[in-house]
Amino acid sequence: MENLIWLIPALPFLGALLLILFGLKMPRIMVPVIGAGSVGISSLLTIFLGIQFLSDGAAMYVQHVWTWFSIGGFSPGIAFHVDALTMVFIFVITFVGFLIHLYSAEFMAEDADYSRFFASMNLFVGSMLVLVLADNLVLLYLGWEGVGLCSFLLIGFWYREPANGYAARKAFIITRVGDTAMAIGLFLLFQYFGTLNIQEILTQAPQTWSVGSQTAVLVALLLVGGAVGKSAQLPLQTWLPDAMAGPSPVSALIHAATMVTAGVYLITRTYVLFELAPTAQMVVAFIGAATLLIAGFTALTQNDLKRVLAYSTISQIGYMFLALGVGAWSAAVFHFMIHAFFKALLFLGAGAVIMALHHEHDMFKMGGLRKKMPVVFWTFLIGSASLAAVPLISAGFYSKDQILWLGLAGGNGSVILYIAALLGAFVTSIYTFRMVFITFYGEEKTHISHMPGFWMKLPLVVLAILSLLGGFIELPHNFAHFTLFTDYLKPVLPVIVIDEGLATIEWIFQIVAALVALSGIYIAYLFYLKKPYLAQNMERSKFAMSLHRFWYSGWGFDALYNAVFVRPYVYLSKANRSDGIDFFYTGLAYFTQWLNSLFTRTQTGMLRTYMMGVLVGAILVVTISLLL
Amino acid sequence: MNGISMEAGLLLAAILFALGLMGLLMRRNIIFMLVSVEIMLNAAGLAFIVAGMRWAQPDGQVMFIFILTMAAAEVSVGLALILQLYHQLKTLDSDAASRMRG
Amino acid sequence: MILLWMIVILMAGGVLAWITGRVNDALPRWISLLTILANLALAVWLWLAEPATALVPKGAWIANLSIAWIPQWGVGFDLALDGLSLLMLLLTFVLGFLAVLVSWNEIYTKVGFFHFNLLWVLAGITGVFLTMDLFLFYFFWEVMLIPMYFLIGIWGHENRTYAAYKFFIFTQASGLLMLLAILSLYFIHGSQTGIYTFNYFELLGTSFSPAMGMWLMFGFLAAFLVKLPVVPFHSWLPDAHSQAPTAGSVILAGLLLKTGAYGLLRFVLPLFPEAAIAFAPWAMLLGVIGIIYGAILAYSQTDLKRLVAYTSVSHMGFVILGVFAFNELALQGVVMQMITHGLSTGALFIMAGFLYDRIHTRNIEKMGGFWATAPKMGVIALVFVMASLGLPGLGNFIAEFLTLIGSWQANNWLTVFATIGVVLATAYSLRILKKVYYGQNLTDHIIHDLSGREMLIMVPMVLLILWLGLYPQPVIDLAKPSIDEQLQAYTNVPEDRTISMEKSESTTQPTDTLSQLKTKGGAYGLR
Amino acid sequence: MELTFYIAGAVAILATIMVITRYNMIHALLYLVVSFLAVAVVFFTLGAPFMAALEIIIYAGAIVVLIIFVIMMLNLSEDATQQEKEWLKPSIWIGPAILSAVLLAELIYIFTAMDVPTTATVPVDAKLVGLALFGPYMLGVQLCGMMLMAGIVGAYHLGRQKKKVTHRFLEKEAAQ
Repeated sequence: MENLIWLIPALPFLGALLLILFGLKMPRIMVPVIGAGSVGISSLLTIFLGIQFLSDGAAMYVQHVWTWFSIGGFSPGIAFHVDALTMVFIFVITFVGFLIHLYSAEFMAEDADYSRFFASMNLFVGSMLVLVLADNLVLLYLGWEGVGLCSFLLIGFWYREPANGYAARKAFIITRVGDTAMAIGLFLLFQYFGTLNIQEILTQAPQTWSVGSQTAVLVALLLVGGAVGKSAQLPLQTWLPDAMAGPSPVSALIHAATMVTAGVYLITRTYVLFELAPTAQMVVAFIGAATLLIAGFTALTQNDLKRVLAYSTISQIGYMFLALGVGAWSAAVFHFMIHAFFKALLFLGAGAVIMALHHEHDMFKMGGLRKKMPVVFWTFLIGSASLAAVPLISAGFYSKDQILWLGLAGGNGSVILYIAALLGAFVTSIYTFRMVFITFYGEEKTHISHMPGFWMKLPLVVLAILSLLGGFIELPHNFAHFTLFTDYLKPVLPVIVIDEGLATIEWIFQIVAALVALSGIYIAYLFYLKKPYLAQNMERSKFAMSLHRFWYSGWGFDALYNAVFVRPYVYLSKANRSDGIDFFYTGLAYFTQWLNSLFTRTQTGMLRTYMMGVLVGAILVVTISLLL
Repeated sequence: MNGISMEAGLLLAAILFALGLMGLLMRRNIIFMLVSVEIMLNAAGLAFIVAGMRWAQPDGQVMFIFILTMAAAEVSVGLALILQLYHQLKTLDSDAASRMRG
Repeated sequence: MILLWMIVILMAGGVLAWITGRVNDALPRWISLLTILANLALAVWLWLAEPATALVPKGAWIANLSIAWIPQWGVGFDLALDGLSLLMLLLTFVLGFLAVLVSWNEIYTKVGFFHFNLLWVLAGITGVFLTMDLFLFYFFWEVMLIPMYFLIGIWGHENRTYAAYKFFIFTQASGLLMLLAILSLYFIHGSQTGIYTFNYFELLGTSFSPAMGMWLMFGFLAAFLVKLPVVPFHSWLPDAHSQAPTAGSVILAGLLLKTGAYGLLRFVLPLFPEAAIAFAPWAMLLGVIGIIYGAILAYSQTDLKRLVAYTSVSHMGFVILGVFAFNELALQGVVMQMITHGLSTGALFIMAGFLYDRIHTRNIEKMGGFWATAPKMGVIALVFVMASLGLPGLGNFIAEFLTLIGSWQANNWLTVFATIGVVLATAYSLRILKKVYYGQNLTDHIIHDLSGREMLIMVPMVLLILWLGLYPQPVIDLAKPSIDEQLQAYTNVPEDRTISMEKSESTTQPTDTLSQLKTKGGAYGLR
Repeated sequence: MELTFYIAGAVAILATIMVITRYNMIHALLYLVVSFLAVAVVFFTLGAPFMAALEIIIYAGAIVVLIIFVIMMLNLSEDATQQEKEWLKPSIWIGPAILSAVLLAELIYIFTAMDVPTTATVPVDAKLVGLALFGPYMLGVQLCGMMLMAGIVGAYHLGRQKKKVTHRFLEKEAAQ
């Protein structure tokens, strides 16, 4: 089985290749068969691999397919490395990916570029698998950029709309900024270790650097640069909301479940470096905390259903970063998995709603869908409950509560982080249920045209079940000693040290978290369902209005970047369009012409003038040679 | 062996050369210009001969013979050109032939 | 001997094409196609036969040929082939092949003369890549210049005369400086050893005073940096590239620029190690300025070919950055960059040619939405746009990554700025895609998808760039011996330095007498 | 001998001055003959009698006669002398005269400032010259032959009187 690892990413690539080459000629029904089928087989392979992995107790599988290039001892390979961490990621990618492919088979059925869509999606799944399977950082970088490309292609999928093209370009360029930092990090790592093999670096790093060494901090920060770009964290978060221009399955797969969590994967994968660089780890935690708050408040004010979800994704990844920052590695990965389930579910549900309402994105033009689309409503509700971390019954509660708790009690935890996370949780439950109430309750405002069919409902239901039950594999310590997930990751990721003094009163914090989530839901209920005039009253005050505008614009980051980077650059480029340096050369040419016209005047045609010139020249030569 | 110093010979050559040059620049008549060129060539030949005598080598005289030949050829071609020029322009004014238009 | 044949075949094919062009338009096309294919076959055969010849203790050299040409002056007809040359030759013939195919439906006037020029440019380039005699090198350097001038000047676009002159004057003026340096090298070497020769191998060991070495290196650099081009000297390139016919642009971008890079590798590095080390930080700075300046200018161009031309400026910045990093990784990156840039930029120019064919404009403001009717073209354009922004999995990534990781070892800050250039590359590359293929088609033209001939051109390029991106090892192995050889002077630098310092003292003697000789011609001689 | 040299030199200088200042062309040419003869005497005093003979035969004889013939062919009127008078005004000749004087002064300075010990000249007889001419300078002699041939052909071609003007340099002027 471990010899077939290469097939897991290869199959989606093969699917993409087939679709690119023959997609326009093959019968339409074949397109989703190839597209979803290849990912499906991959996910089956992953499950078999997982079963074997769990049963034979090996620490890792490594498969070396071929040497990519080899120069003077530096030889990154096309080689795959599977351990417990990777297993989680490839499971989520292939399995959730497969479900989303199934969903898209119906969702995109009307689109003219059916095969292009599936080709890009397959290419994405392949690249994402390469990213997480790579055993060296160069190959990881390949996957990293590959998913960036696919994200670009899929955001700009409906390319006829210029805005989509801009959004796609923005996403690619902003993530590229982060990638650049990461690339520099790779150069630095190579300089110290002479290799970019992840495992070798992880074993050598503690011997080379002491804890808190400046180089280690620098490397870690550069890697964080890459991670914040890909995972849409502060300060590179602005691309993700615009990325919602892509079709909903794309948002579900790329911009919620998998690609945006690549940053989480990268940091987890190289956790040794972060343990050597506590400063960098601190930075990660605070980036996470700041992002989750900023994105949460922004989500409160959005009208576009998908933008709410986009900001909530940013916010949730902020939680993961916070967890990474405090050293709660497995908690971050756990939240990643649960988040993948419920956020994919929410996006797919949103997609179904949007499709039903003629591609209407504005929540305030929706409403009353509860009765009309029961399956979508209930699954969406389950997803929302998970997102808002409704206590006990939702998976989101278990994963988020763990982060909240460890944010306070973990080794690097602090009260500030805890309060930020708690405030975030409160805001999360408000905006989540604001979204639910506005979209599904109230009266119907737009006519429903298209009801989701079987292939769209199936993934919703499966994901809803996972969003409910996924949390029970990892329970809080004081419930029962049932920590399947942490135990499973123990060989790869160290277990976090918990402040023993606080451990006895953990139940207090759990109750606080539960109350916060429930009160958030109640406030949403109060403002948007029970007494809508409250919200309207609030909007009238001047302060609230400007605050609303500020939050609505995503805290002004877009405007800031436009003013500081984009516009000066474009201005500089436009101003120098005809290339200033060329003026020098044209000037030279004109100068030569001018000299020419000057010297032409000496050509009088008078013999005696010429002779005079010869004489003067002779005198000059003789004089000079006499003087020297 | 005689007592004439090289300086004296070269001085004579220089004076003749300068006079030829002056004539060349002063006159507008093209025949006078040709004559002045002859004077200059002659002066150059004189300088060669003086130098040859100084070192007791025949080379100076050889050079004079070459200059002589050259002067002869030059004069014949030059005069032919003057004839044509006069035929065309009806004047011997060198400034009249200042346009080079083919 | 096979090396001589390569050049002779091209030249003879050119003459034949010219002659038959008077009879028939199709004949020159077929003749050039077959000529180049024959050469390509020869080069591939050399490559495949290479493992056997590699065992010969000659080191890096796979084949060579040495015929006395003008023995009185020490000029020999010396050709030699090592891995680097072979790679460049393969690139030359592949791109030459494509250039003929591209002009198949584009050139209808003076077809014979066009192909004559095309083949002679290729012959000149082949010569430049093969020759091991500086005199001959200069000769071939000129041979590739003049036919190119005609290609631009006769078959170019609306502003062709200006572009052709500009190209000619820039390259010729810089070439003359190189000639000056070659001659000084010749005389210095001659006065030191008594052997007056232009032979590359003989001249390799020549040592100079530091100042002299610097000046001589600048002479060579002048030619190579203008050709490359490096930023203050780049302004001929956008004009020449945008005005040339498609085949001309492909050859200019794909091959002519590479001769500059090749010259840096082959001549500047081994001949002037001292001076190169002293100049390295400045050269790398020039490279970085080139990367960023080219990228900024590329962003705002509206002429598609001009845009691609500025991307060349940007990409060639990596070459000089890598060359002056003096380590194996960077040099492998440079070699890779030469090949992949040749392919990817060549392909982008060909795409621009295809678009010009269809809508008769190069202005991207007038394009848009072509994906709808030309998806194949879109996919291929996507591949090459991604190559140009350095997407991993395509050849350019390997090149840029190796160059940067190598130059990081030499200079951290400059590498950081060069890496930022990659972000700017993303901006301009995506702009091509967005302007041309995304959005709505605003023109009246319906853009047809690629024809069979066009696919025949593009598909091999896509395959090549993918192959170079996923399994570049054969290229790396082939280039390794020659790179090791070029780097020989740098492996034990401190030692070298002391030796040449001693030598430089002794070299002052002959130069002094030389300077006395010069003044003898003055008035003092009379006294 | 020395005295002869100085007298001949003085004559040559005076005669040359007269040449360049005459208004009448024939007068000037007569002075030119005197100048050439004087130079021939200088040659003789220097010990190069053969050269003196050549000077008289070719310069004073052939060349001057050739020029006189041409002047006769041109058939100049009295106006020509008048014309010369107008052309030779001080304002015209003063500039060249000064410049030439400067050059002359420099040449004289160079000759007199030489620190080479002044030794008297040594006569070289014609035999040695002949040997040199047909020995090391053989190529030069041949070239001279060719040049004379070219001169003759060129003079013939240029000097031909044609009914219609065909020379491309002058065609347009003639047409006006």
